[in-house]
Amino acid sequence: MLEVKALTKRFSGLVAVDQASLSVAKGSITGLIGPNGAGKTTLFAMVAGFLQPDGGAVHYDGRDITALAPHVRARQGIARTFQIVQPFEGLNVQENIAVGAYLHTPHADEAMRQAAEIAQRVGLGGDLTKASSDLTVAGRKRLEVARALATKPRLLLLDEVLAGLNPSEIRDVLPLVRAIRDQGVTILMIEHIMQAVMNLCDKVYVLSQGRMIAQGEPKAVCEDPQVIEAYLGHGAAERLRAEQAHA
Amino acid sequence: AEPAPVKVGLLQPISGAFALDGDLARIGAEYAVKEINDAGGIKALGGAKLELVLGDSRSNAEAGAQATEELQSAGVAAVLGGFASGIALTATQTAARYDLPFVVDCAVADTITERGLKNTFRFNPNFSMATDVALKNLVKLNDDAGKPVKTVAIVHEDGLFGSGLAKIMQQKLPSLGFQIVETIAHPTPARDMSNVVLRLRALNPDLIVPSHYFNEFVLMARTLQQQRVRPKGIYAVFGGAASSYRFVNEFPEAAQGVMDCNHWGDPKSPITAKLRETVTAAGKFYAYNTPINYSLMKVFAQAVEKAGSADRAKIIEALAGGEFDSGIMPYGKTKFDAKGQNLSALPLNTQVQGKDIKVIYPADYADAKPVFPING
Amino acid sequence: MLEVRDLRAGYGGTEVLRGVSLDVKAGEVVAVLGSNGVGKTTLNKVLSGLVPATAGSIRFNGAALEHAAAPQIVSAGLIHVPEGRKIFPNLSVRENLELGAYCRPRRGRAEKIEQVYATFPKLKQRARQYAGTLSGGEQQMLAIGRGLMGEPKLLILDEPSLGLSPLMVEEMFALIARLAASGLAIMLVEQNVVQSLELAGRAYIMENGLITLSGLATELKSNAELKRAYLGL
Amino acid sequence: MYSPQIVVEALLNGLMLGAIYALIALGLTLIYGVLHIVNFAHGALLTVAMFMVWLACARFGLDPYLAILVVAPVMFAFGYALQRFIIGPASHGKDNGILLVTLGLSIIIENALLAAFQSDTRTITSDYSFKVVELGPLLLSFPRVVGFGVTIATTLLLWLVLHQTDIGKAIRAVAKEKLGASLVGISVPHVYAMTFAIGCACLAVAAGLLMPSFYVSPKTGAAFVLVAFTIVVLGGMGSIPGALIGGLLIGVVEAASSLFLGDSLGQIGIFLIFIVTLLVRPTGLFGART
Amino acid sequence: MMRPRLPTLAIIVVALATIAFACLSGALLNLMIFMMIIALAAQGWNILGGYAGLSSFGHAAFFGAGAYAMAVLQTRFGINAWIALVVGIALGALVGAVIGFLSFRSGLKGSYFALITLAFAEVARILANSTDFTGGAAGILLKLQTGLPYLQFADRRYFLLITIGFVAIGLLVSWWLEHSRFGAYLVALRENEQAAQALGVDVFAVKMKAIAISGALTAAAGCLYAQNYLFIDANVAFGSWISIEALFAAIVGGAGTVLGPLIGAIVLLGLGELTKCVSGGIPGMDLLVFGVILVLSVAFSPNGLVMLMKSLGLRAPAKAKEA
Ligand SMILES: Nc1ncnc2c1ncn2[C@@H]1O[C@H](COP(=O)(O)OP(=O)(O)OP(=O)(O)O)[C@@H](O)[C@H]1O
Ligand SMILES: Nc1ncnc2c1ncn2[C@@H]1O[C@H](COP(=O)(O)OP(=O)(O)OP(=O)(O)O)[C@@H](O)[C@H]1O
Ligand SMILES: [Mg+2]
Ligand SMILES: [Mg+2]
Repeated sequence: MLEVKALTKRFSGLVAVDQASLSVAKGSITGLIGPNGAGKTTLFAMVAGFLQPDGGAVHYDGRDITALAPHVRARQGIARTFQIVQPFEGLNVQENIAVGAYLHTPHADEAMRQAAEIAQRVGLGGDLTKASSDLTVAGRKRLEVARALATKPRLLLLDEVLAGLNPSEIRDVLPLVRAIRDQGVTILMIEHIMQAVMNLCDKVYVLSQGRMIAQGEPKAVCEDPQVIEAYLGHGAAERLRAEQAHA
Repeated sequence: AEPAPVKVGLLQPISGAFALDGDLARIGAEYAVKEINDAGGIKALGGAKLELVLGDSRSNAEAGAQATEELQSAGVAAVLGGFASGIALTATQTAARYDLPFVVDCAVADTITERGLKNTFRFNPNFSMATDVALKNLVKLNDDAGKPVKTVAIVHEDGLFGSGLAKIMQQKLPSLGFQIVETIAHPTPARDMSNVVLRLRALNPDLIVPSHYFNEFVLMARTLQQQRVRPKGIYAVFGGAASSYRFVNEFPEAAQGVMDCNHWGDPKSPITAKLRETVTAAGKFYAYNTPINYSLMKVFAQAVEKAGSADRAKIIEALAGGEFDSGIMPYGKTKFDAKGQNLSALPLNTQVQGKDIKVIYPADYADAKPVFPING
Repeated sequence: MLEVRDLRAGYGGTEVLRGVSLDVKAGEVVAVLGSNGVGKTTLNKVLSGLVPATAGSIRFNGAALEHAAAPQIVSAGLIHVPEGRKIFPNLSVRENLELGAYCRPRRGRAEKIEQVYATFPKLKQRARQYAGTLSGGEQQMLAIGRGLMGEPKLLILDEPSLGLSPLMVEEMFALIARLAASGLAIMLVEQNVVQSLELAGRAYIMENGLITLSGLATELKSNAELKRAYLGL
Repeated sequence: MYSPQIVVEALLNGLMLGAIYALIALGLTLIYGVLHIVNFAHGALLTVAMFMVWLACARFGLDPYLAILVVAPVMFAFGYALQRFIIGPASHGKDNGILLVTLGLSIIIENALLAAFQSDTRTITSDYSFKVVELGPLLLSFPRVVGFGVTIATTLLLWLVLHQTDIGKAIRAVAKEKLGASLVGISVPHVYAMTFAIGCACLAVAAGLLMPSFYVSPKTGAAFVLVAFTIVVLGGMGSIPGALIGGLLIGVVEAASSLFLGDSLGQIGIFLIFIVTLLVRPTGLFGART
Repeated sequence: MMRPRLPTLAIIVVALATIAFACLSGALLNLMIFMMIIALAAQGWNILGGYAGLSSFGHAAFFGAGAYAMAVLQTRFGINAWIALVVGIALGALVGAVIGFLSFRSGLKGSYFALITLAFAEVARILANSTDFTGGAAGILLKLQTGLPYLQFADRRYFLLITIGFVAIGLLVSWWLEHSRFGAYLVALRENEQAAQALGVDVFAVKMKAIAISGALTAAAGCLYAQNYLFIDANVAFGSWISIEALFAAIVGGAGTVLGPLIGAIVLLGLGELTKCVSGGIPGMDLLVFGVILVLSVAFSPNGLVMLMKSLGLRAPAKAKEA
């Protein structure tokens, strides 16, 4: 469904993404992990059209979309969330989500109805009239997801939506992500919380210093010494191994 | 019983950019009202007193229109003043809706009287009349001195006033034997006159003809002095500063010899001296607004006498048909033409000489001989 | 050293803290745990003077701080390393550290910076770089380093591991352990419950603006209810 | 068309006038950079400073350049109080609030000056007013040359303050991260007020440099605001070097275009340069991209 | 957000018209015409500055375009006033589109956008002041001739009704914004442009529409101004006073609200007239008082008068309940 071909992005001297390629199969949940500053968010921005790459191409559904504007990509079904949440501060929760819903309906009533429905689904059902600035970090992350869902995407790009949740909350969110996938939305997600990555992802890519250093099944990737060296650290790798053994 | 007073509106910029002018005008008008009332008021109305109602045009057109409306509501018999052309244009129009007589003081745009508004009169000379006089006297001045001036540069502010004058100058000067080497426009307010002066230095004209407001004139004169540009003469038309005692006081060197063709009261009249005293006593510098508004009020009083009524239509009729004594303005008899322009209105030529501003033309009013050319 | 009693605070009309009481003793690491939005960050903000307390008391080394302004609190040695780091992106790393000692006399500042560099050698390498260009982990180190420059007696860390890669998280906890070992009192707010409880001596569990459970970390770790609610086990 | 001497002189003159513009813009850009406010009262505050210089000279017989030493601290204190006790509390930190409050303040200041001084124009005559510096065949106005030198020095000083002192670092810190600043014990309202105060002190310096060759009336400042805004944007909002370079650039552009287009149309030159720069480089010459 | 319903708007408009017809004459009538013109200009500003969050300091560009179109078409080409009005409004939209195209393509926003609009307006002012086509510095004087085809009336209440009609249109446009996708998109891009883009909002197109509508409304105000005062020049039509007046009225009343600009215009200009009474003969004293009241009003109603009224209105019943 999504093919990222040798994308490169430079920021005045710094090569943030260096010839990185990945592919996301339709109906899958694909993970993208890597150390802080590896270029994951930058890669997302290029896929969603917010940054123009210095080299390489993005193919979506077999078509080259590298030159398309972000709103055009959104209309074609690509939705993203922002790592640093970006709510419409002056709007309440329902209105925030409605802006996404307007993509498929020009009617205010319909958009608000859909918004309420989606809010329910992501667990913001009780906060419809709350100002988005009054939500906690986690609430805002949900709002990000809800807004993206309201555009009825076919490909959903999630950037660290689980950060700041405690283990039990994470456990509660995992089914939600799967449910979204099961309704036919393909997901590409950036995550540092390995518990989630191991549980959700069909395939994982590891980006380090802009380069793709590993890819494959989550379990295999976590065994990769290069990945352990650059990203997991031996402690976390141990812990993961132990957890996997438990499960 | 005491007869009902006659209310007369004075529309002047009491606040805003032109506030100083408005203040000077008010002093003149108030002085005249006091004089008239002290002398027994309007005889034809059984000694009715004049009552001055002040309207603040805040130096802009909408406020001018609004103030005119307010004067109308206050029940004035006529409005005098206006000061700037833009304000006078909208204010007279507003007054026209009520057939309220409006006599303009020193706004000079020809268009003010050319629209044929029945209610509108102008006491002072308009652009065309003033420039005609200015040019005639310039030729005389030059001829008398043995034709030292051949080349002229015009420096003007880019508003209605400066641009209008420059246009007429450009049309007429060449036919009078002067070569215009450059016409330089600048905005008001100007932050700097150096570039204008540099151009003047490069062109080195015999005569500079400026028309702009006080601040810009001061800037230019100072910069000319500093840059050592010494034309044979500076001949302003409606120059904001050349007829200002403040300028003469503060920059005697830069002001020396500057000539102006401007509204100016008769220097020989004893009332002129009194007005000057009053203005000075109020801590201000005397300028032409005071004698004009003084005289204008006098003209108005005569018109009411003539009309024998404070009725607007009758006053308009009286103004249109009559001949009036012009107070201390050098206009001979004031008489308005079919369009409402005072045909006998006339600017005077003045020159800064020593610490004073002297009238040099016309001979009837002159109290000094021109010093020309100034630099050798 | 820190005694909080019946503290209440909120934003606008909504009360977030509804009577919080807790203590931190000298040299101790205390963890404050709780779900999203229960008011942990709000508690920290009240302690550091960013949000006014509406009722209750805060005593720090004997001084009443519930109505004190931020500079006074910092001077007293109660230093808060906030959620989301809040370093100065347009200043160099070194300048960030210098400002950490804004409330302290200039004398001895250079030595203190050297001490921080010794703790975080990476910061020394980046001394002249703009802080905004640091990686997430480095920014977190800088935030803590800046806190240390203020000569803390008690350091409040709000979610220091948020958004960090597993390797970084590991390093971060190691570092906190070292700081604790040097005798510094630490109040640690974390979602990373497992590692926090390993590090802390005591812990408080916050729910809905109230402390609902507290005790020794080792005891809490095996508390069944806690396990279900926070560890997802 | 013009002799090289005239052109060179015009450009030098533009450069020197531009320096004074830069000084006015310096305060504006600093205030923008830290408080993120477009200070509409800047022009009115310049007028206040000019009146103070005028008072010091005309009433107390001070030399206009020495007057700076008196007026700058007064303006500093005035600016501090204005931000701390009026702009800050009244605007609630909202952009629109600040816009209205500073606009309102400019109305208040302008009219208070009008009430106090009438709309009269005031000038001072000092020994320097008509002095020139002769550089070979070039005649350079002495006050302008002084203005240029003092501007460069002031900019340098400001730069040093911002980068070497604690308060300077605090000002830069607050510009980008208020919360973090509070947490290291910086009082944000104090830093805001200090920034505003420094901006006002810069105006005092500009006023002292202008008065020997300019005039003041209650509306004088307005003539400089627009050009100062232009410079701030051109140089990049919040950038000190940007303000200096922008000011010099605008001065030169103004001189050149008024020499070749006339003073009136020449003003278009400024705005066109401004528009084109923004369209090509939307954050100005030295502005950081957000 | 305060969202008045259509009937409320209708009542307000009818009330204005009734006041106009029933009890005004002379100075008050004149003042009210000016209030309506400013309210209309402010409504134009509000579409862009209030809803879309693109504060402009240069709405004079649109106002002037309308005013000059009105004046030039009538005096130079003898075109009927009503046609000139339509052309003027269209020209306002076009000028908006041009300025918008250039600045939005470069991604200008915030203060940068505000100041570039100011620059455009200044360029227009300087050009209008020095071009003969626009009457140069002398400006343009329209002929005083009353009658429906001239859009001038002997009884000026009719002209006031027309201005009220335009204000009503402006209110309707704002009302529609609050109830439509387009309006939601405007607010979304005001709050966060990137996020809006991510949700499929064609930010550029939405902004272009907004500035065109905004330009058209403000240009209509310019047309009416020219027709009312029958004289314009560059400083009147393109001067920064109108940019500031429009922005002032909208923000004081409440930016991004339906009724804000109207209320702001009425309060500001009404206040201006009232403070004239307190000048006590000291020049500038009235404006000084005006400025002080302005600052105080911002201090005590930071979200605009509309919001202040709303919160007062809401608090009253709450208090009643407590009692
Ligand atoms: N607009 C920008 N200008 C300059 N440098 C940038 C910009 N955006 C990102 N970078 C740099 O590019 C690199 C990659 O950043 P990116 O945000 O993609 O990392 P990441 O993998 O998402 O990290 P994290 O896990 O911490 O979110 C970093 O070094 C960052 O500082
Ligand atoms: N600035 C604010 N204005 C209004 N309400 C706020 C504000 N900040 C936080 N809140 C509200 O206060 C409550 C507590 O928030 P707080 O940030 O203290 O929670 P937390 O426990 O730190 O959560 P997290 O784990 O997400 O950081 C939340 O309901 C939140 O919506
Ligand atoms: Mg990232
Ligand atoms: Mg928190």
